[in-house]
Amino acid sequence: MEGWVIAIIKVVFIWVWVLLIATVMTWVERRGAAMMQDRLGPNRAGPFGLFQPLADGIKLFTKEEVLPKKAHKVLWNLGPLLFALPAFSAYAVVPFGDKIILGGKEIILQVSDVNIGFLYVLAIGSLAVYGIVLGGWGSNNKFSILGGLRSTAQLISYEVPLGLALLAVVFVYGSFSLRDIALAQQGTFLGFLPNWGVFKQPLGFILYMVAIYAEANRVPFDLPEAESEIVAGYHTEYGSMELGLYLFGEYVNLVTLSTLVVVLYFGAWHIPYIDISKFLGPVSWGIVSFLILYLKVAFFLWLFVWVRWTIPRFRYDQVMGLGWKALIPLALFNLFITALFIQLSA
Amino acid sequence: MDWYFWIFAVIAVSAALFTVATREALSSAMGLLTVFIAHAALYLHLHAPLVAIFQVSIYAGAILVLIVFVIMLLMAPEERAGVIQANVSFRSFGTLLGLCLIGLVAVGVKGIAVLIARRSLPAGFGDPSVLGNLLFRRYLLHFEVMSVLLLVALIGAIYLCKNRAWKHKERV
Amino acid sequence: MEDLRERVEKCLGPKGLVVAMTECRGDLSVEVPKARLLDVMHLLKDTPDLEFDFLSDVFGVDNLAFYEKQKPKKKPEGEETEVKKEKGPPPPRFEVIYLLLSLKRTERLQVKVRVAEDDMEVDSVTSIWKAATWPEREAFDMFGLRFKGHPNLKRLLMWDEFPAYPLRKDYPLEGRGEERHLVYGE
Amino acid sequence: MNQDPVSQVDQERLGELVTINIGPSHPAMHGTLRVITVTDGETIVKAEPEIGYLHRGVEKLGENLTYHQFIPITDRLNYCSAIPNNVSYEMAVEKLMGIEVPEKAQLIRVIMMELARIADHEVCVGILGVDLGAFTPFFYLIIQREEIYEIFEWYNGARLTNTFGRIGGVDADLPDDFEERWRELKPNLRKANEETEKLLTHNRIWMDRTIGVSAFSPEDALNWGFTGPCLRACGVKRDLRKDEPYCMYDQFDFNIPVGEHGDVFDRYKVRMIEMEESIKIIDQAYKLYKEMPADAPLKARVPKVIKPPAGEVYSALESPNGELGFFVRSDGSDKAYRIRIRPPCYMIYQAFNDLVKGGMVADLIACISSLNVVAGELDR
Repeated sequence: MEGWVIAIIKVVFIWVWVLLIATVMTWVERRGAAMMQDRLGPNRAGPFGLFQPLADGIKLFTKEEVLPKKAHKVLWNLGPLLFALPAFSAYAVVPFGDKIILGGKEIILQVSDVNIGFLYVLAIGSLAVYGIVLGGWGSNNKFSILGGLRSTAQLISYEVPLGLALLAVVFVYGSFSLRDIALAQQGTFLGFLPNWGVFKQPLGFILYMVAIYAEANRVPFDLPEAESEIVAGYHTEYGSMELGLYLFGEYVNLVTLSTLVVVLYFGAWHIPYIDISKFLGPVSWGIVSFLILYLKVAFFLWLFVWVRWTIPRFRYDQVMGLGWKALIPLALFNLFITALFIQLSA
Repeated sequence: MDWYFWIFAVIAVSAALFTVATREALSSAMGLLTVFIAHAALYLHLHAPLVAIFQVSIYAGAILVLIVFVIMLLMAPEERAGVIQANVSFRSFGTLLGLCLIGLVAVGVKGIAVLIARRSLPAGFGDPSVLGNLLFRRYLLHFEVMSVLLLVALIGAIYLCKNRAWKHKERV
Repeated sequence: MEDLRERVEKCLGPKGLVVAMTECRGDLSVEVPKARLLDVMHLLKDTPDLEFDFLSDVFGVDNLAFYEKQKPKKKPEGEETEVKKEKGPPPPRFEVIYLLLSLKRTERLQVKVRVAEDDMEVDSVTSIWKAATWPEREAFDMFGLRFKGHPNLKRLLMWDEFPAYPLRKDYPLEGRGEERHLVYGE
Repeated sequence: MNQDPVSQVDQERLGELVTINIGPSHPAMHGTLRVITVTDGETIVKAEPEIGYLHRGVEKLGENLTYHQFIPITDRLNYCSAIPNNVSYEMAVEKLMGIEVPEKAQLIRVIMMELARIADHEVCVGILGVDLGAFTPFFYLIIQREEIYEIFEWYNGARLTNTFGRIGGVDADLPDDFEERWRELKPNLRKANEETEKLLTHNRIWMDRTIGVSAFSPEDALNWGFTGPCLRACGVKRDLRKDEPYCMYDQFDFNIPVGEHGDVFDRYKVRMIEMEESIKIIDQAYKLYKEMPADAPLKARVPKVIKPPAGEVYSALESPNGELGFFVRSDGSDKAYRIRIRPPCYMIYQAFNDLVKGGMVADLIACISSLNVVAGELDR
């Protein structure tokens, strides 16, 4: 029974936390964009416009829902739900800290440490496409369908290099458990480099970074919603909280993907050369590890914003070309090299 | 009472019925998606998480997405699968296939008693490494034959599509 | 180098393609017979001395009110009748003006054709310059001039069902001209 | 005539083609443009521009307003840069009346027109970036455009629709602190351009998106009546400021940038360089302006009521988009008998189908932005 209680507390905690980050992200995105573009950005609601996401949320909730006349009612409503759901459930296996000892009981900071957590993330990620497809189809709008089509093709194409890049990480650390991988990144190798995924899998890291931008529909891969071409793509017809779910799901996705980058490639809660856990008590270490992890996550979230406001968008065929002609061969090559290394060093 | 099993079994069966009964192609695909996910849940229940994950990521995440892609590519939203269902040759062929399936299941039911008997799981059941060992050691030949088969299918598909694409280019 | 006027005269004159030639503030304009418009254009484009290879614009003019306004107004009342008697048949109502440009010499030339109200068909120059595509459509839209051989002669600025030709001089400024039965049948 | 664009294309492929109606209300359409696009997947089979949504009958207005009354109407042609429209119209009437415009007025016109050119190019390049997904350069440029508008506003009170100048010259001298303002503005303009170049020109994605997209050969371009930056991008060195100098442009030293392939990238590049050249021209013009005596006339002697003698003239200048010409026919009264405006982007936009055919929907957007189609000018 106690295990259940702890699990539920963890689930609630991480959901609230991720929601909080995603909310703040919407603010960071707008303020960051403003900063880069020599303007002010939202600055009316609360200090520095910090309550802007709240105001936006209230606005979205209270707006009228408009169902297009020719839309498919069920699919239309299912779309945003299916988009947001995978984004939220992926966090079930992603660690958010090392561990904490409370009342003599060791609690790992992860909802569930299953030994196939890694594959679970991939599987859940591959389901996110349905939300977009249903939204695009259900709207019964040509622009929406184009957006849906683009997104389907894009997500299928980029899931392959994503999976292959991740597989190489599994080769290196020999486990499907995200926690094992995170723990294995402590210390150094070759004497001076931190034992992080990014140093062991530099090519894989680049591939993974490119692929997650495509998976998250972010610039330069935001073709499914490229506003200058297909109005707003799959969510052209949506308004009110259904649109809110799409937009919000996207930010939750960003948080999940960024956390994965940190856990897999950037040493999770480890700091290079120093093992802080020795200096801290079991409780404070739990909190500190959590903070370190999310400090790193914050950087990658910022990177998303940074990239978005810096570079232009690809064209559809260029996205496909990059995926199939560059990323997949490179990912296979990376996998091969990794396997060779492991075989030779074993 | 194994309520977990029954919940998902009922979901799976009713979703499967919906899949064949509905007249809208995309709704049908969504029914299939539900079947896959219910199956995955059942696999989890059977202590085979790896199979469950594969069920989701391969069937739901890849194959069904492609089916949906094709539906979106080829059909206007108003168009319903009804056109296909009304086709007599499709219908008769479908009936034939259905009968074959029922026959197969009937044959399989004979051995169900053996499966149903409770046994302890073999060591490392559902573990990725065990599965890998099986695939790449014991069933290596089957595995490779399978991959060659898929390769042939792939090349065939590309050939067919390319031919069509070239024809188009000449006309444009 | 000869004067542009002389060169145009030399090129078109012997073939009888010049109806009139006027000059205003250095802008030379040559009026040519409507029936032989395409010959003229080919000549102007291909003659080595002229090489008007760029079509700048094509547009129509409605002369309905022009000649009336030009009439000397200070004449005593008695003479007015005389003026009316002198007037021959009224000049054709419409003009189409082509603005040509020679890129090599940076010279401009206006070519005019007069179009009578009862025969609104002019040869399209789209076969020589594609630049005439929309301007000719607009002239059709605004004046009802029909261009023979135009690939897609339909209304450009007004909607397809619009019944009148708004740039004609008898299209009133106030109210809805097309509702005042100023409908020009196709 | 069959109105359905799909059936015009290819009856055989009817089932495979989709007609997408881009515009008149679409985020990428500048103003009220509409393109009826027939696509095969995302490849454009046919793109038919449909115009007239902003038609206000400017030419008809010109026939029914007095010569001076028409100047504010010309503001509404290319509303991104109203000043060249005004000047072009004024030049046409001046030509018709045989008026010599005083040099000082000409210099003020040059300075203002070049500022307007910079403003126009900045909008065009910025919007091109926005349409290709690069949002940030737009802001760098639009801020500078705002500064230019400040100068306009401070010159004659209007920001967008300037109603600049009068027939026969200009109505007001440059205010005294123009030099100061210009000295402040110049480095900012250059900096904004530099930053834009840094963000875009050598960006791999930008290059992929623009190089070779909607390329046009010089022969085709001339045949279709291209002028301005779009023609120069094709490699034709033609600029009315050099070829048929007006407003003392023959006294300034400036280069005409020329592209090579006539694609979106070249158009972008030509516009970027032209901005720099415009800055140079303004510097030179201001230098000449300062050498003029302070009491030099700003306006030729023009009668109060303008009644040009009967006749007809065509006068054109190099507006930011290309050759902007006014044909004015006078019957001797105080109103023009016929005014015909030759808008540059009208000629360019009619070749749209040829420009984008075979490309993708995303290329169509890039193309339309790079042509700088301004609906006010297009529909008149």
